[in-house]
Amino acid sequence: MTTTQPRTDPSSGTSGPTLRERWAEGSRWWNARSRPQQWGLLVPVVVLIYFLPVINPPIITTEPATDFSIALFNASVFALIAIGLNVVIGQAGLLDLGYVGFFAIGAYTAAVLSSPDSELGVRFPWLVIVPIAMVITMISGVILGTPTLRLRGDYLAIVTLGFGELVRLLADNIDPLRGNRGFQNIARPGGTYPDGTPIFTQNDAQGFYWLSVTIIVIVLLFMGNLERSRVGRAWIAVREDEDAAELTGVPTYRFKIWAFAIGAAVGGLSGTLFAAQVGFVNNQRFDVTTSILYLAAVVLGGQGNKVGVIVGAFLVSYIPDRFQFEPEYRFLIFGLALIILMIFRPQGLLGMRQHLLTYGREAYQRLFGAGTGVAPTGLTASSRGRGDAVETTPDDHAGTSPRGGGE
Amino acid sequence: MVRRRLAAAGALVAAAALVLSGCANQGGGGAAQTSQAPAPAQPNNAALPAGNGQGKCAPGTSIAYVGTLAGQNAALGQAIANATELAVNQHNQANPGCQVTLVKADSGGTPDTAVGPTQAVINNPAVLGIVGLPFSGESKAVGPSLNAAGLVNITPSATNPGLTGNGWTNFFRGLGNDAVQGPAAAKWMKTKFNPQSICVIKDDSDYGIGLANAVTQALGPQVAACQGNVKTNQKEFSATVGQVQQANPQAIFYAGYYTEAAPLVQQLRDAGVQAPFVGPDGVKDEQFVVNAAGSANGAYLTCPCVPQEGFTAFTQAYQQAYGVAPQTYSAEAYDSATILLSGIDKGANSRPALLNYVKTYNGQGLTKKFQWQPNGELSETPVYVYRVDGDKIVTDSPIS
Amino acid sequence: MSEPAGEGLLEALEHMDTAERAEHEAEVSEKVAPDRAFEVSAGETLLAVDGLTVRFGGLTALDDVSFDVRRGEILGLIGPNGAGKTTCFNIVTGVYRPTVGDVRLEGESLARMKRYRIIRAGVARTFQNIRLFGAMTALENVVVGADARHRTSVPGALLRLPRHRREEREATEKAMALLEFVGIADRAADKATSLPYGHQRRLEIARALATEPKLLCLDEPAAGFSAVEKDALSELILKIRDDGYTVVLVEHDMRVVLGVTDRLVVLDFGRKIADGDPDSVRRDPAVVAAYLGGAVEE
Amino acid sequence: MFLDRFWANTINGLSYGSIYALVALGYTLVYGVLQLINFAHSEIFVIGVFGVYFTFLALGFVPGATPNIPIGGIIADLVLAGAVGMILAGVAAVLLERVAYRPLRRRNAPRLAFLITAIGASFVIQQIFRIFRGSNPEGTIRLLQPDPVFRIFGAPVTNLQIIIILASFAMFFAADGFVNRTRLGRGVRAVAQDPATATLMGVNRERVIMITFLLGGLLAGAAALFYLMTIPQGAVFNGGFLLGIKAFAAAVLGGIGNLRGALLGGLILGIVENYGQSLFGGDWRDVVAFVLLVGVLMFRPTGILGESLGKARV
Repeated sequence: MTTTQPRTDPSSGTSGPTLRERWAEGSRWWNARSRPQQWGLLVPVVVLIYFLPVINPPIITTEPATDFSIALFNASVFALIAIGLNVVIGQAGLLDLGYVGFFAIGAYTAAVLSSPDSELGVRFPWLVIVPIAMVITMISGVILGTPTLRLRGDYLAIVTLGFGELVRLLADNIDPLRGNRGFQNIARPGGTYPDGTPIFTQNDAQGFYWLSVTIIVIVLLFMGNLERSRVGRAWIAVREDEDAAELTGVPTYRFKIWAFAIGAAVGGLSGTLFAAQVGFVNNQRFDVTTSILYLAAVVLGGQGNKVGVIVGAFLVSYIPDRFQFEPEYRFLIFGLALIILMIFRPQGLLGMRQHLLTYGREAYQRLFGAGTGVAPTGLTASSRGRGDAVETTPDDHAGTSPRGGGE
Repeated sequence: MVRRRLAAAGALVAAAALVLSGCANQGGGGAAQTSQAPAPAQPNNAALPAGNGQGKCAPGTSIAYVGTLAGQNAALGQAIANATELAVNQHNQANPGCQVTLVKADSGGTPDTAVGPTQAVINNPAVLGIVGLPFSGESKAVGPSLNAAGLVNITPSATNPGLTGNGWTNFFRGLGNDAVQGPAAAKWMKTKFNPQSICVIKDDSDYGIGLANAVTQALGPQVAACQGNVKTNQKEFSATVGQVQQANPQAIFYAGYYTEAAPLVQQLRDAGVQAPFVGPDGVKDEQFVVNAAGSANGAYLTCPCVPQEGFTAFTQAYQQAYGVAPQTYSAEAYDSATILLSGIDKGANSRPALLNYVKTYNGQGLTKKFQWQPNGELSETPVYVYRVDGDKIVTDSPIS
Repeated sequence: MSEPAGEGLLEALEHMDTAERAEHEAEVSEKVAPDRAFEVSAGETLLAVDGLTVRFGGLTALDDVSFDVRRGEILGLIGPNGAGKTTCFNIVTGVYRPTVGDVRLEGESLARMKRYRIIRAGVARTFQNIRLFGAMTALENVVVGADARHRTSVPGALLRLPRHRREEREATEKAMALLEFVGIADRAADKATSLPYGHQRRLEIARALATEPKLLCLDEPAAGFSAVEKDALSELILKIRDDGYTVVLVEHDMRVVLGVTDRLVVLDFGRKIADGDPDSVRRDPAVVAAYLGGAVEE
Repeated sequence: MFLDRFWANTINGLSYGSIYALVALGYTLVYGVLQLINFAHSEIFVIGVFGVYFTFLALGFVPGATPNIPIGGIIADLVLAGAVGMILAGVAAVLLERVAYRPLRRRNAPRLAFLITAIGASFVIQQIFRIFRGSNPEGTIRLLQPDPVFRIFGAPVTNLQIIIILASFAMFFAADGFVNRTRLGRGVRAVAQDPATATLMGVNRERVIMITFLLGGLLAGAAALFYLMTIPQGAVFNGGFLLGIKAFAAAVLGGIGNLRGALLGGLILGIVENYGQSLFGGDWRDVVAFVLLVGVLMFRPTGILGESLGKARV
């Protein structure tokens, strides 16, 4: 049904389409579909994801060692974090090594606003906590971003690493945050099954899993809108070449702050989800290693690819849980998996992939006729992301000091 | 030129590697325990896992150890898991009619990693009772779901008083809590040193903070004016040493675990601070003496645990099975497992039955007499003081 | 944008007759330069460079240079290597701030303006070595240029408000027209990195035009071109000027410069040594000396 | 309280700072040459620590009380243990580069992939030590009892501190001399500034990278000896992580890629950390370190002495 592009050479007949060509062909077909059609085709996949804990498939399940719905819930929270971090790293290209700070702020907000241990003595319902937590993390994202976003590349990474550590250490030392003792029975969303048992409990994480998958679908829709707009284009432009973006009229500083704020909000949201399910928050989990694990999920999945980072997040959260039965070796296996995966798929499993035009499909089809799709960028790592050898030396006239231009 | 140097380096490394591999076995290991002070002999009527050998139970009946195996402070969890396993093995050898299986779940030692494995154990219907969870933090996190499942659990080591304040009906503590050990230690220090000032230094764990508060209240504000804070995994304590030198106290009470207590006492002694060093049960461990590089000599250790020198049978069986002497809380874990196993032998084949059995249990274990109040606290909690003499921990006197 | 009738525009173009083609061309140029102020008063000053001095540490790259650019003309900025052409070009386009002196566009000083505001004020530029957004398609690159004029921000895009949709539609159509205008419409869907060198140069020009500039600055656009491509480029530059844009051209290739520019400013060692129409400047002894070396009368 | 302990804190800070500095040198060298944040360097340090510890065991020392052997014997044992620690750490660093980073460089992987591999490698090394040596710190073996040799303004300066500070400065000058004055050192600087051109000029890039990692590992091994002398309870699988991050902060503080910067950054971090600790209390030590880092970077991103070797990847 697809009309080949007028100028691509006909695929070589002899060896038959290689895997890469078949993948590109499939992607071209997929991209020719309109966005509602794409979502329509995805429904069966989403339904399967919803029922995963119920089916409890034999090999995949982590059952004897860890409860499968809890493992799935942890993976889904990880996926939500990865989507948020993907905005900062995958789209805007800002290397953030302290992202766990926002997750911690979200979790602590939920704890302080609802746990009986908190000195505020209030117990907000969970649905009220989520927007408050997102606003607080957005503000902290802007507070962190405003001074630091003048820095670029590795310097930004180092300052954000410092920020993440500071949040953890402050959680340790500020008495009201109760350091290691932490906060107990944090508010959970209400709602009961028809037979009266509460949906959202600590031991049965199925309800929570469905809630977080629903949130992921909503966040993906919003991210899709942002991607196909001036905002998404500005981010990719900043990632590809910040100076050229500025000199093409993109207010880079403002959009970098927006990227931080949105990433922080999603981080805060996943913090509240985590706090609600476990029902207990203390300072033990918010360290640099966790930040870098989030980074691993984004890089493993393929930076700049919303669906890819979900797959990456699932792997990073699932592998240690899956090898729970082998407690001695699970982190060793995890470390080896990271090294091996990076050697064979440095640009990530699914590679970069984004569509930046709301009416891109119609435009291409108006030019080339119906049924045209655009081969995804997934197959080619962006020029900017290449290793140091091929990096095009920046035009020395437009100096790229760490200070950079912008407001 | 470089090639030659690298070759030479390679040879040296090979030689060094040879030397090292020869002896990289499990070096060290404390000297065997030899009893010195007049410790009570192993109580002759102590219940043992073997029971009367007539135990009957359905195949597949199991009890579980839920606690850290590979995560933080894994050594503490390992000591409890080993003692539980030893009890189960001894029980199975003695009771052909009732083979109990031990399920081990690695909680990772932190609240959020404990939820998954604990839930898996709850979902495993064969498990009737749990020995665990070792730490107060993770116990707080999973307490509600264990209580909802009605699965009885006896913790051999979590001493935070708050755990029994949540109205859980299935939670039992196999040893005295901080609210018992704290005042007892304070009273003993007052009589022993008649101090104007004692420095109470605590780490940032549930255990440390809970115990420090109990001791500070018992000592009174002016005696315990000097307060110090350290962090878990902290290794350099010059600030705390400086604070102690400034206060020049008659004694120093450290509320925390031995991993931090050892370097602290060593740096205190190096800086010339000679005030007696007192630590709780978290510090009473072979490794404390070894890691303090000789500075632990003369330190006092309070512990709601009965001296282990008495029950040589358990110590030898543990040493023989695991090559290491039993550590803190091993004996308490052994007793807890024995109680669960004896319940199963007496026909408790369901969770409510075993829960009820433990609730009404009244018997003598290795470490103490086990009888619980409704909220899960032991009715009788002996507290002993031990002393580091050279490189061994010896019994000093009972103080409860 | 009506759903295409199955057959693409490009195929349709092949078998259009001249009337339909002319009408289509008009439609394209309407989109490319919609609201240009066409009443070109004779030589009214668009951009004024006034007493410009730039020092990098000890080095004085530009020394008290002044010239102006008149609306609707193509000004050539030439000089031997190291004369300060590119530094001057970078000051005008906001890459550097002047140490002394000022640059005014329609009377408004650009010296202290933020880079993206300078673009919004109406100055657009291309780069000596191409700096396109590699991971984007050609069409997306041009739409980024068009975004310079847009107001939509995160809330608008998140909820796809009417203004966002309108701006998106306009930008996509304008970008398609611009790709056709510079002659690379057939590569609209390809990644910028996969385009041949010549096309990438034209794409940069299209992206610059997308910001609806008053002044288009071209930084050695003919570098690396063959003779045929140079002629085509000159033709394009003239077409841009005829569409109402003012162009500043920094270029080494004298054949292109002389074939296209209305006026020349010559720089040497950071000082302006000549300013006038191409023929008189060519014969100016100072310029000849600057280029060919030999005694330079101070 | 703060003032009368000022000099004690300063000296203590200097001895700690020099340990940070030696580890920071490893980070700075690798970043200078490859623009790579080598997170696994803290585990190379841990390999050095275990190397020193096993040499003590091999020399017959048993964990527990501090033996009293004539000073000559102790110095010889310390030097041998230090040498083994340095060599093991050096070889491990080269192996790490060969196994984890080289395949990525061959495939021109994006720089984030290097970060993930680095964290993967640090997981692997940590877990190997945890599986074989358990998760508890090794028994304490201390050869040298610290006792004051002289006093500055009343603050005792122990023999331990003197040895560590002097030996670290000696190590630093050796490394600085190597990079700035030898032919190989020129190769390192050339590859740092412009790898492509350096290779054209006949510099064997792979060998320079190997030497950079080797040098970083040797220095980390030396730091390991001094660390184990100061904190005998330091031999544990995750002992290196926080120290590694702080040493990296010191490297950035001094100016990433700048050897003298790493030394200065390390000393400053050590001293300021001690001041902060005595001012605000023991548990504020790490907070002070990171506030200092973020503060300096905000106002002077290229660090105190500015970038050298290669430019930071911006």
